[in-house]
Amino acid sequence: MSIQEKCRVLDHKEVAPKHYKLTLFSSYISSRAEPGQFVNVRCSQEYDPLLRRPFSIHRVSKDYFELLYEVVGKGTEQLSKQTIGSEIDVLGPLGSGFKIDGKKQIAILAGGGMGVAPLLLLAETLKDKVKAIYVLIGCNCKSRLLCEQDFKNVTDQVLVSTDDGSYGKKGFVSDTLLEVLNDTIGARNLSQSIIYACGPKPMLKAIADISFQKKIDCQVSMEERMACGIGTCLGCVVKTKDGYKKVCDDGPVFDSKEIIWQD
Amino acid sequence: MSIQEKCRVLDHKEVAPKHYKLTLFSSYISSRAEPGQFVNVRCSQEYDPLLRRPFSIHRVSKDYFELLYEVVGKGTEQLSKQTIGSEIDVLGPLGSGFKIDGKKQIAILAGGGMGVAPLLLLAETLKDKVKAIYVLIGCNCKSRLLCEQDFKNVTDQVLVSTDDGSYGKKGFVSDTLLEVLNDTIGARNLSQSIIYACGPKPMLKAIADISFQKKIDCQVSMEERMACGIGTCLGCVVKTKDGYKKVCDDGPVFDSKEIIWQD
Amino acid sequence: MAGLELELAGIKMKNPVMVASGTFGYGEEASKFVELDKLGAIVTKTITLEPREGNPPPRIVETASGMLNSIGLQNKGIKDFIENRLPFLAKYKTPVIANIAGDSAKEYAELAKMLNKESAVKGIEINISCPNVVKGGMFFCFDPKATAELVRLVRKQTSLPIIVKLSPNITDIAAIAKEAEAAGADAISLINTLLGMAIDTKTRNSRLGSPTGGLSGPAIKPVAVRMVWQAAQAVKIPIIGCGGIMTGKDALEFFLAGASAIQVGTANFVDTQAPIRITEEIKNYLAENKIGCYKELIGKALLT
Amino acid sequence: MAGLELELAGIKMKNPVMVASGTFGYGEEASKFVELDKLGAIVTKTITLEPREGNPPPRIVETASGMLNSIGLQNKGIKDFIENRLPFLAKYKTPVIANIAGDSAKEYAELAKMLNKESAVKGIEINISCPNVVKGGMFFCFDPKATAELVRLVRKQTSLPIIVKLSPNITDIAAIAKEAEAAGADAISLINTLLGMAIDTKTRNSRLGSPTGGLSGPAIKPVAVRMVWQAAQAVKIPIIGCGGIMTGKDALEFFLAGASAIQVGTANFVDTQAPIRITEEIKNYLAENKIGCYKELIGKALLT
Ligand SMILES: Cc1cc2nc3c(=O)[nH]c(=O)nc-3n(C[C@H](O)[C@H](O)[C@H](O)COP(=O)(O)OP(=O)(O)OC[C@H]3O[C@@H](n4cnc5c(N)ncnc54)[C@H](O)[C@@H]3O)c2cc1C
Ligand SMILES: Cc1cc2nc3c(=O)[nH]c(=O)nc-3n(C[C@H](O)[C@H](O)[C@H](O)COP(=O)(O)OP(=O)(O)OC[C@H]3O[C@@H](n4cnc5c(N)ncnc54)[C@H](O)[C@@H]3O)c2cc1C
Ligand SMILES: Cc1cc2nc3c(=O)[nH]c(=O)nc-3n(C[C@H](O)[C@H](O)[C@H](O)COP(=O)(O)O)c2cc1C
Ligand SMILES: Cc1cc2nc3c(=O)[nH]c(=O)nc-3n(C[C@H](O)[C@H](O)[C@H](O)COP(=O)(O)O)c2cc1C
Ligand code: FES
Ligand code: FES
Repeated sequence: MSIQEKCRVLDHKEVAPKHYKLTLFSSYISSRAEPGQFVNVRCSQEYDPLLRRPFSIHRVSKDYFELLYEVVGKGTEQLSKQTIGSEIDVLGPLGSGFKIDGKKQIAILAGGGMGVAPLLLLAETLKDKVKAIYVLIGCNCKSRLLCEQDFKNVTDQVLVSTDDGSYGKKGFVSDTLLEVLNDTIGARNLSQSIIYACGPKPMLKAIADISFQKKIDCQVSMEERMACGIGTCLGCVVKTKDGYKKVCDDGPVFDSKEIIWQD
Repeated sequence: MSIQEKCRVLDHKEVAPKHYKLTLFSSYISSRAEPGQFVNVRCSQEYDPLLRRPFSIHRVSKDYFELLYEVVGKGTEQLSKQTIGSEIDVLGPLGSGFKIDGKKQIAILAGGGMGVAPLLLLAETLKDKVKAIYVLIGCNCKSRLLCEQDFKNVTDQVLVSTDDGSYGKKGFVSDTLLEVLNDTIGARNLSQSIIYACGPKPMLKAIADISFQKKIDCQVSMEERMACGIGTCLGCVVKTKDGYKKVCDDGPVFDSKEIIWQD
Repeated sequence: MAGLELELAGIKMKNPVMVASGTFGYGEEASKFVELDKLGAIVTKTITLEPREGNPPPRIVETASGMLNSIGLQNKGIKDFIENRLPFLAKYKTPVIANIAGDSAKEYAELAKMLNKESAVKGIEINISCPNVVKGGMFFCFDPKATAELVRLVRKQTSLPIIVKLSPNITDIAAIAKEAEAAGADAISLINTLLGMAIDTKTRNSRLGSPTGGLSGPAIKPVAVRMVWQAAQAVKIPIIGCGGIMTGKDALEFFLAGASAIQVGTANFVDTQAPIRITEEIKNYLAENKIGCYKELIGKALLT
Repeated sequence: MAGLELELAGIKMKNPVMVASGTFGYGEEASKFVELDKLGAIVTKTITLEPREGNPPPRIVETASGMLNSIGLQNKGIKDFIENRLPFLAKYKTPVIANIAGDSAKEYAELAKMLNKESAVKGIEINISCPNVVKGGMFFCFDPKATAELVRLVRKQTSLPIIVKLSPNITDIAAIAKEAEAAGADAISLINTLLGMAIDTKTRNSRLGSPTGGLSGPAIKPVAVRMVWQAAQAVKIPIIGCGGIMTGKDALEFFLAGASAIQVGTANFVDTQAPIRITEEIKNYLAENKIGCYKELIGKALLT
């Protein structure tokens, strides 16, 4: 179950240029949140911007949860101005998150850009449940790298790539993924492995392609413009083999084989 | 001449419940501002609220000026959240203010509610120019009384009335005015006297009536909904004996005899 | 709630605050957040004869104080509604109004006939913002005569109250309201969305999956209030006002303009509690102003 | 400015960013803030034959991301314009477009005739959102035939370029655009304000001095872009886009939708530098995207 609740801001800080970590008090949401779920946040009290904005649940504690977000427009701009102690109207936890399959002992988490946001909660949740966790982080350049240390606290296998080579390997997350699958995990272990991916669509598509070729399970967290966030407006659909499905409700996490990848 | 300028917030504090004093840096505006003039302030960066909001120039110093305002809606609400050091987009100084007539040696300043805002600058400007200044302040109740001490620093004759009698005399500013005219100034001195009034329309009308009966000069600062604030949109008109006139441009200060007082 | 009950075109409601078509699904998802029994009525997402896939995404784009949508009547068809959606709604006391659309007057009539048998359905709202394929894609809502014909056909197939939902994208709302009334409509609701467009300057493409979409939200409220007022001067049947209602005060504007009830649309996305909060706010206004019943306000704006 | 010059219906402009009628007076007040020579063109406040008092205040009310106005064509008449306003504008290089309105086609024609002699006037914009007293108060803008007749009459009286300014309060913008074109208009501009209303729940009265007003600002932009696009499909004469333009990006949306130039209205109230800033923002977009001339964008939205 989910709730619409005014959550107090416990902490709010800029963790990188234009990137903020927001800690909100809610025992309801924090006790129910599952990795891959999100909250729909009212960023303004006025009518511009009007709609809520969806953000992945980044991390949870007993009584609070964290969001990690980038300022990209009006909504996130206004959100970034919320001070500690103020209250923010939050709807959550929403959506159907990553499905954890007890049989898969090797988890590969692939995050591009802000896509790392839901993966930290996933990594922390998986920590005691699987044998190995590989975290593949990709971003444009070093200055936009997020959460490296947080992931390192969970696993030794944190592999960073940057588009411009300014840190880690030069290249895309999908390149790193191929390498890991081929060189580290190896063909024998693929059936025990599972990929969890979140990031821009082209990255997800590339990863879905790889998972298809390698016959390895893969779950992707999709993004689409939302209005309601709770499944009533039919605004946030993605094309799947069973027709349009709602990102907010049927997803955001889908089996990569379900999605019809268009350009 | 006037300017559109980003002014830095030097100070911003709540001086009474929901009432704020805002100090803005601008040598341009502060060096040109005349009593009764106003500035048109952009309260939000988004489109809701969209239009600027007009505020009287409350006080000026060499490099900065002050506004005194009450939070009554969206615009003032957002304005009240501006922090020290931030920049606010201001258009000003605007309008035609109080005309100071060297021959009138007795100045009676009558302010109702927020109407005191422009009167402080007027009082401070008149201080060395006239023989006597009477300041008549009216408000609903004691908790909404503004600037009493500021006016007392200019003149000994500060007369407060409250609608509910919780402070000063019980009654309206216009009642106090009649008393002052009859009992203190006296018929002989009326031709040397002038009334400057700012406040809600019913108060201005009552004062205009008194000034008419007593044949005493009276200038009133009018309010009307504004869009441009600079005379282009024809939005802010009041009915005068010469047809509609613009509050932002021809006013806000008018000779009380010019106005056609309607209900 | 005292002072808020009404009977609109024969439909009994405990308050005049309904949820608008397409903004509340068929109630099931929303019921996790909203106490359905507190709503005046639930208007369903538009139902068509056959299932419809809807438009390609993106289907939502935010605009200044509003949003464009191009959902495109995605729904699983009338059979699915009756078999799988209606039973859930039937459990609640709140009246269900089924919103329908078709490509021809005949389709509308067929839908009405099927719904006529469903005791859980208390009224039919006809969405005429739909292209008339028979008339070569011309929209019903642009054509008073076609609208009247449609209403007459539907009237023959059902004894349920018929609400005709008008589009604002027309010159003369009063004329089409009159036609609907004359053809036998029991009420009209307005407004549906304003036709709008938003272009992405990077891709040069529509920011929606379709070229145009429907504009809703606070941005359109002044247009909606005006049209309710114009329609109210023209017809005697009750008017349901809709368009940008976010607060009780907004709702009161519509009552004063001539609406007998209102629908809350986009506001549901911003605040799941919007309809309930709005009902409370109306109640408080009545109490503060010592008004016994909200009906005393209907059409009582002091306008010439 | 390279890449921004244009000749619109024979009027040479250094950039495609004009100021919209009624939001810039006759330039004199605004000239204290805005460098008039940087504007593409100045469209005057509507001028009528005789002076008009305008509507009672309040004339302005803010709405969500927009505003309603009920100024009501307050102006001192054509003689005052020619004698007292035009000489000021004539000092600048920026073309002046005189916006006119009358109660009958004859009045429009008379105005056009008088302006035809004024060398400082480079074009005439016809505001047809005006009631046709001859036809019993029916608005010209609602009636394609009356509009066409009006344009034809005006055409006979002037060799100046004629721009017809369309109202959005109609069903079929393309139809009226075509009529205007056929009748001899050199360009059309759209949109004028949407008819709207706002009611004060305290006084139960209109929040304006008149029952209704015109809605402008960002709230209406999606409707304006859509109508420009529809009109652009229908006519060959250039289209001037207007409605809620606040930024260069907004202007670009209109170009992509099919506008050859744009007008900035309400934005002037929010930012006196809006037209100049918007021009700069367009220039920057062109530079960033390596586009030589803004005209390459006109009508180039990838829409079906
Ligand atoms: C399920 C889900 C989870 C998300 N989790 C996070 C998160 O943890 N952290 C985070 O920073 N962001 C996350 N996002 C994206 C976030 O919702 C958007 O960045 C935010 O809505 C932008 O709002 P804005 O008003 O600042 O930008 P706007 O002014 O609305 O848009 C600015 C730019 O961002 C693009 N954009 C905005 N929203 C989206 C969207 N939903 N999908 C794709 N592009 C968009 C626009 O096209 C535009 O170019 C998530 C989105 C979804 C759907
Ligand atoms: C020349 C001039 C000088 C002013 N000086 C001051 C000042 O020094 N200090 C101060 O606090 N206020 C002053 N005002 C009033 C101030 O402009 C309004 O309070 C402000 O615009 C309200 O904006 P808002 O968005 O907070 O309220 P809104 O949400 O716009 O309105 C809230 C309520 O206030 C009323 N209101 C808003 N604006 C006006 C207005 N212009 N005239 C009358 N009623 C209005 C509305 O009708 C509504 O009931 C002045 C107004 C004018 C015209
Ligand atoms: C996402 C969305 C979907 C809608 N779907 C429908 C629909 O299926 N049928 C219909 O008659 N109206 C539909 N509408 C229109 C609304 O019912 C309502 O008339 C309109 O949005 C104006 O009200 P609002 O501003 O309160 O949203 C939809 C509106 C939105 C925003
Ligand atoms: C205060 C005001 C006055 C206006 N007066 C006129 C006018 O006299 N003649 C006219 O053709 N349009 C007039 N308009 C309409 C504008 O020129 C423009 O078409 C409309 O406002 C939409 O553009 P915007 O959203 O950029 O303001 C006026 C608009 C406003 C806001
Ligand atoms: S956002 Fe409304 S259905 Fe997903
Ligand atoms: S506010 Fe525009 S003329 Fe005064």
